[in-house]
This record gives sequence, structure tokens and C-alpha cells, in this order.
Amino acid sequence: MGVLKPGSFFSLLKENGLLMESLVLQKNEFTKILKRAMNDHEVIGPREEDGRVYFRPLECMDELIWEFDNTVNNIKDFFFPPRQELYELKEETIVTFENACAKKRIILFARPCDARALKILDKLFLEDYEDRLYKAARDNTTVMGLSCQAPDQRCFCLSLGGSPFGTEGLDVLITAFQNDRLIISLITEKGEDIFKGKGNKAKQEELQSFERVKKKAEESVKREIRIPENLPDQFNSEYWRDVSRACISCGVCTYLCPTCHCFDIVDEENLRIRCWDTCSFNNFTRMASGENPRKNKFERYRQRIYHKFSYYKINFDDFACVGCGRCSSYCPVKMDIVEIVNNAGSSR
Amino acid sequence: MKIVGFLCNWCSYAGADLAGISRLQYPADIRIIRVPCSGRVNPMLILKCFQKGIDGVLVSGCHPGDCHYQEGNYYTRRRMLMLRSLLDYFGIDRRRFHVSWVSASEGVKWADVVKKVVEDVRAATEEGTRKVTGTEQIDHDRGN
Amino acid sequence: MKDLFIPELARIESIKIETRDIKTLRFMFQNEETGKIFRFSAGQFIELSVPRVGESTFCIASAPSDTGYIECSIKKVGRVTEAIHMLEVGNKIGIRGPYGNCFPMETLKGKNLIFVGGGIGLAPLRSLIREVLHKRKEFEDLMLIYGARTVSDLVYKDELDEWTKRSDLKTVLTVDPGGQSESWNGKVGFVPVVLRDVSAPRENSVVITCGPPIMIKFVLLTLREMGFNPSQIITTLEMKMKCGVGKCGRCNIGPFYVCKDGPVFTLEQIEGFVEEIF
Amino acid sequence: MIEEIKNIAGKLLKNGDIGLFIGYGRNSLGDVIPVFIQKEKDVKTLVWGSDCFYNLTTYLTDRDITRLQEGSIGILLKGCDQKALKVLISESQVRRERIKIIGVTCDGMKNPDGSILSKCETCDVHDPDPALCDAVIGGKSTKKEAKDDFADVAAVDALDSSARREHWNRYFKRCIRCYACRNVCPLCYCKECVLDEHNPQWVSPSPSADNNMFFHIIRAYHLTGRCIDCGECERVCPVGIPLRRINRKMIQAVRESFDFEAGKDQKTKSPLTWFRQEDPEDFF
Repeated sequence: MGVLKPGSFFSLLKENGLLMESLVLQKNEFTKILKRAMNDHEVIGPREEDGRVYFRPLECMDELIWEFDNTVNNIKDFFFPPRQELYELKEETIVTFENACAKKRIILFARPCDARALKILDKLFLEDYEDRLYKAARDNTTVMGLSCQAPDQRCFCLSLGGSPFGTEGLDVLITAFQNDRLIISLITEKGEDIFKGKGNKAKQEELQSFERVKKKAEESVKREIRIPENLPDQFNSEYWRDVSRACISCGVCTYLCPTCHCFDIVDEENLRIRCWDTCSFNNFTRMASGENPRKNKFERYRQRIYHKFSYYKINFDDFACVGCGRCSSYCPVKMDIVEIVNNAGSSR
Repeated sequence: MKIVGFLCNWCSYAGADLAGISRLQYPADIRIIRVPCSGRVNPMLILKCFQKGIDGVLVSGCHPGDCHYQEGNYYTRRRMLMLRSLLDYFGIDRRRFHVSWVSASEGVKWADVVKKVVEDVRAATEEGTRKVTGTEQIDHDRGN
Repeated sequence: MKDLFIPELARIESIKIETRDIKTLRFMFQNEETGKIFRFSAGQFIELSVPRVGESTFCIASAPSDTGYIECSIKKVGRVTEAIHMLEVGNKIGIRGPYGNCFPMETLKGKNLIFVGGGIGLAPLRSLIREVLHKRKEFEDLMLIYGARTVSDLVYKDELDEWTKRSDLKTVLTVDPGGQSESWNGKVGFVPVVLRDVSAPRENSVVITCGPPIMIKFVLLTLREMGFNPSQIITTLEMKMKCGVGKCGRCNIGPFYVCKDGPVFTLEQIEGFVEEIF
Repeated sequence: MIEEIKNIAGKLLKNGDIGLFIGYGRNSLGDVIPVFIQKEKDVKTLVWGSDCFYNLTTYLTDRDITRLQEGSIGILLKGCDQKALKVLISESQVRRERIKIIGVTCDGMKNPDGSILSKCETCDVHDPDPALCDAVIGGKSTKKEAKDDFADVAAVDALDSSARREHWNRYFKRCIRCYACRNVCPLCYCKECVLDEHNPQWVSPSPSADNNMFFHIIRAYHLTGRCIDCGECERVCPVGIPLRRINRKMIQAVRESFDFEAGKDQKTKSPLTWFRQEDPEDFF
């Protein structure tokens, strides 16, 4: 993790919700600020396409959606995109695309759970061998969250250490109130820069009502994932065969997951490309010789559960799950990760 | 312009050969791949051509009833008909994909077919219908 | 900042045909500086890139003490390896690495070493054996048991001849039943069977094995039956890899990333997952 | 109806006629899920309703299930699912004698808002086929048949070539290549899909709009004359690509060119595996 830099102590406190400064802004003022920011930033936010909401680069602020259930894709796509050109490999030279990462970006209305996933991915991509493109994207992006006032019945962020009002991974947290008022909680300097000199400092009663809605939202997260202590011992259990029967080995759960990060590296003509890959696919671990250590469906499903709830914890001291509920709501056969994990400990 | 022609060994390839021997003039935009039978032309091969940026594809075999393997070209006929309607549906200009029957004795027909194919592909290209593969990328992919 | 996925270009210096489907290639970095900084230990691997085809993982078959070049032995099995087999001397190839851990040279010192290899699995062992022979005095008795499907599938034939002649390395060669030729004077039988027959010392010994998964599976069983304990057994694992640095997520074996925490493991480490691997 | 299903399934399991019954159940959130029942006492978890979308025949070609299962398999099938099974039988992917089929009458599956699914509107097999099934439940369906005019396909056909390209590009840009459409499809049973092949690699796995288009062309082509329009691919697509609009184009094309409809019987194979001398060749 390195040495604590001067000043970072305060940001550490802020990231944990202490010493946080809060502003109050009218919705139209906010829109104005962002419109101006669009001049020198790419602004990404939730936008509707054929009845579903996706995070996409916005062409204008009118496209932005203010109220939405969890989006289909999540903000991981902008740090670790589905398809990313790494460099061009020619016979004698290698051409890299340096300037492309320099683009300044703002991501609007990220859900706290998705933002928290960035903190989890940081451990993988930034520790040990640092990933240049991921780092550049992280450095150049300001993430503004939208607090989640009506969590879905599938959400279980609280039991993994997150919160519908969580600030981890965010630079700014925005909470919408009545009368088009917004409370803007400034978390990092990056966030402060954008709102410098704007709005009024939040008054005591405004902060109190902020706390009230926060509490209400947290109370409405009813689902709970309980990761069994003895999960590692269940590796050879028959349980995994039973629960994975319905799985169709597609990539929905992993591709929509904010923390799943497996990838493949392929060549397309001269381009070397990094693209998403998933442990659900049969050919994920199949070697050229035809040998495949995870050729059965249950082994692949088990790998996904263990990677998230056992291996990642061992290697990076965090579970690779933020409780957004996408995997169970988009699963073609509605496999429910919470139920499956909660029952894993008591299996044979 | 690059056009790939899949020619069956027994009829169309011989037909093209005859055109050559007879010194018939036809455009040089076509690259010929000899296959044992037009039935060998897996649609995947045609798709691969388009993916690689080829401007047009021609599949040519024996006339129905003349197949060296009795019935290979009957299957080809069904497959290519379906493939063509599918490509068309996806907005791949229909002038970029052709099928023809050319026998070993039809050198002149071969030259005509090539002329027609080249004309069509050229027209499609000049009208600016995009080649099937291009440089278009999904949003936010290069390097960020 | 250097991008960890960008390879260094290297030139193919020589190509040696080992068997009908295995070639040993020798590379030198195009940039001399890189060549000077490039250091590795026996057991590590590199990623080789063929432009327009892709990237694949190969263990280094030359020894760290062989300075100035790197050698890899490549068996033609898939798209990338086929492309590599098409390359000629003078062609360029991309190299990134070295990655992974290495054979624990310090713990091996003062021990009897028993190398058990099969097929192309001799490659990482060759790196180690060359290194060990280079520092021969630091080790006790050495034994190599190496087998392949047929006589013509044995790799590094010249070196095997050389090693057979040495008195300080007992070399036992074997081929699978049916794979022997007229003039074959080695053993005939599967590696695990031969391993049981030769009297390998158990005291103060370490077994290092590498080969196809099915061979490793039975070698491990045989070693157990012979009374070796798991901490005495070192194996290199094969897993599909892409990034080589513990990020792409496919080479998990239990909590370990084979590319970062391996490919060298003691049986003790991976005991709980043996079923998944083999 | 559900009691009848439980009874029959229970009896089959009890008598040892089958070792596994595949039907519908619910998880703790109330979603319908496929359930795999091996013991008679567990048949009580079975459910039936207008949200039992899944085409369970997918599991009959799932090697991870069939390989491990001894004896016969029982399965609950709606009319459209039975069509898929007929195709599978005609292609020798499922041995009829190995399965026990409970056919169930279906009045059309419903969206959460109560409206009927569009694929069920034009469905012509609301009643199970007594010639195929071992047991038939539910009597005559109340749902009236509607004529399928392929309006969705016609709307795309009406566009000009480049507008069609644009139409699809908008969707294909979104595709993340999760392969849910392929994997859920009861008729995509290849042990190794051409899309997974590495050598040669037909289409790169990276999701660019072009790669995605080729993936969808290949998928649609491989289903030509086989797709029975169960609509599972479209239902599971997380990014809402109208996949039925692609498959139905081919259903229409096969109908027009070869006068063929998939899933009508258990004998006739895909029209691309046989021919007539008088087949059309107007575009040659």
C-alpha cells in the first residue's frame, strides 16, 4: 500500500465518511456545472436504450436519467472495457496508444456498490504488476455517485461492508432531495475541484435529513449474504454439482459483475486486444493440447464462487462481490448467488 | 478491389482455365481458391472473407445435375440461398455476394460472370456501401 | 511508464529440431540493453508473441548460467505453436517476462535430487539440471528419470547422451511400451513404473517432476507409496495462462495463481486441489 | 394442473421409470427456476404458472446432466418446447426411449405486467402433442391461434441495405458476447461450438460491432431451418437484442423457399441437409 503521503490522512478520513464536506445545490445549477465540464471532460452517465438503463458517454445532459434501478452494465466498463486495444504489434516495431488514456472523464451517478467495486479491482490491477491502462483510466476519471434511496429486493451490499450511501471509490456522492435540491458530499480533492465555489454549505437540518434518508435506505436492504467460515473445506462437496445443475455456462453473471475481471488477450490482425473472458466458459481453461482442468460445469461454477468468496479474500483481503444483485437478476435461469453461498457451509 | 472466387475443381475451375487458354479478357480483381466441390464451401469461409476485408465473394460450381459427386451443388444451392438472404437482412450489400454455375466448357460464360461480379462489387463500393469489416469500434475502447 | 503487456522484440538465433513436433529455439533480444538486464531463474516462464497470431506461455529451457540467450522448446499443439514452428532464423518474436516463481535452489542445496520428466516436460527440468550441473558440488547424488512415448519423441538427445556418460548424474531413460526401436538400450515402461523400479534414495532427497498431467498424477501416487512425504515433492503445474502476472484469472488452482505463485509448487501446497488439477 | 404434474412425476420417480425429473420450481425470491428432482418426496417443490418460460429441453443435451444421469429422464414440456424436442430427436441428439415427457397445455406465458408474450401470441402449439408425450395434462387451451404475419421481419426488410445495417449495428454495438443466447438455446448443442474454436479462430471473441455481427450471422445461420422460435435467446439477452427478429427471418425464408417448418415431426431433418431438384435459384 506504500507510505501515507502528507495530506492523504485527511482524504483517508474523508473516504471513510469523516470530515466530509457537504454542499447543497439546486438541480439546475448542478446541470449547469456539468454542462460546462463537458467542454473538457467526457461525461458518462446512466442513459436509456430500448427501455433499459446503461452507463454510456452522454452527448448532452438531457440524456441523463435521475431515477433508475440498477443499470445493466456498470462503471467497470470504463476502467476495464469489454474490448481494449493494447498496442499494435508489427514485424519490427510495437506501437502504443499513449494519448488515449489522457482523456479526462466524469462518471455520473455511479451506484455506491459499483464504485466500491473499483476499490476491489484496484487491488488486483494496481498492486504488484501495475496495469498502465487501468491506472490511467483511474487517474483521469472523477466518479460521482448517486446514493441509492430505494435499494432493490435483490441487493445485499450491507452484508459485504458496503452501503447504499457508501463513499468508497467515489469522489463525490450526490443525494437527491425534494424540491430539486441535491446534497453533494465531497469526498476527494478531485471531487472538490469540480464544485469549488459552488452552492451553499449544507445546514444542520439538511445534514440531519440526509442521515434520515440514509438510515431508511440502509434499513431497506434486507438480503444478507453469510459467507460460511468453512467454505474452503467444502471444495470437494457434492453440493456444487447439485447447485450448478441449472447453470447454462453463459457469461451473463460475470460480464455484468462489477468485480469480475478475468480477461483474454487476442490478436486481431496487428492489434493486440484485451477482452473480457469468463470462468463460466468451457474453453476458458482449455489448453492447446485439449487438456482442460475445469471441463465440468460444476467445477466452473465452483471456481466462480471460490474466486469471489475465498481466493480473493486470501490474496487481497476482500471479497470480490459488492452485493449489487445483477448476477441473480440477469441470470437466464435465475440462479441466486446469495442462497447458494449461504447454504454452502451446511452441505455434506 | 479484392474479390475471392471459390471454384469447384471439376467445372468452374476448368471453365476458368478454358477462358485463360482461349485468351478471353476479364478483370483481374478476382483471386481464385480451388475447392473439390462447391459443396465444400462452408459459409464460414465466406464470412471469413468478409471479415478480412474482402470486397466481394463469388461461389461457382457445376450446373445442377452435373456435380462430379452427384449432388454436392444441390446442397450448395440451398445453403447459399439462405446465406444470401441472411447477409442481405444484416445490410451487407447483396451485390457483394454471388453464386454461379459455370461448366468446364463455358469459358465465355466464366468471363461474363467475372465481369458482372466485378461490375456489381465496384458499383457497391462506389456507392459507398461500407465494406463488411471496417474500422468502426464500439465506444470507449482504444486504450482507455 | 512501461506497460506490462508490451513485449520486447527478440531475434531467433537458431532452431534445432528435436522431434517431429518439437523444436528448440534460441532467442536474443534485439535491444542489447534488455538482454543484459534480463535475468531469470530455473523454473520461470516467458510469454512469446507471434505478430498477428497471439501469445502463449513457455518455460525457459536454458539455464540462468547460459548467458546472452534464452532457449525454449516448443511442441506444436495449437495456433501459436504452429505459427512458431513456421518461423525461421532471423525472424522476430515478442518476449515478455520472466514470470512466475522458480525452483527453490536454496532448499535444494545439499540434497539428493531426483528429476522425473516426461515428454516436453523435460524443458524446465533441463534448465534446472544445467544449473545444478554448473554448480555440481553444492548438491549430493543426482538422478534423472526421463521418458517419452517413443524413442523418437525423446528431446535433447545430444544432451541426454552427454548426461548418460557422466558418472555424477544417474540417467535412466525409458519409452512407453511399444515405443522402443531396434537399437534402444534404455528401459521400456511408463515413467511411474520405472520410478518404482530404480532404487531412488528417500532420505535427504527431493523429487522434482514435470510432464503431462496424467504422468504427474501417477508419479505422485507412486512417490506416496514409496514413502516420500509431500514436502519432498516438487512439481511444476501446467495451466492455461494469458497475462502471466496473476490478473487474467484463469490459472487459479485453489487460491494460487499458477503464473504468479507457481508454476513450481511442492505437493504439500497443493494437496487439497490435486483432484481438480489431475 | 400442478397436482397432476406432481402426481405423475412422483409416480415415475417412485417406480424407478426415471432417475431425474426436470420441471419448474421457485427460489426464495419467488423467481421461477428449473428444478432437478431425484427423489419422490421433492416433487412438492414443483410449480406451474404463466411465468414458466424456460425451455427445459436445453438440459436434455447438457452433457453435465445427461452423462451423470443413469436411467431415464422425465421432463415437463410446453407445446413450443416439444417442437424443440422433435428437432433434437430428428437430429439424433436425444433418444426418445430415454425420456418420459409430460406435455402441458399452455395458455401463453405472461410478462410481469400481465400481458402475454409476443411469441405466445402467434404460437400454434398451445396444446401438447399426444403423439409425442407420455402423459398429457391440461386439456384444450383457451388461447386462440393468431396468424403470424412476420410483421417484425417485414419492417426490417422494408429498409434499404444501409439502413438495415444501421438498424442491426445499434444492437450489435451493445452485445457483450456473454453467449447466453447460444447456451440457452435448446438446439445449440455442439460439444464444441465453432465460435469457441481456437484453431482456426473464426471470429475473435472481442466484442466489436463487426465481430458481434459475424457472431450473430453465424448463430442465425446454424439455426436456419432448425429454430422453432421458443424465444429463449431473446428473453435471456441482458442487453435486449431482438434476437427473434433474426431467427424469424430465417424461419420465413425457409418457409418461402423450401416450404418447410421446423419441429413439426420427429423425422424430417433440417432443410439444409436435403434438397429438391426444383429448388429455387433465382439469384444465381
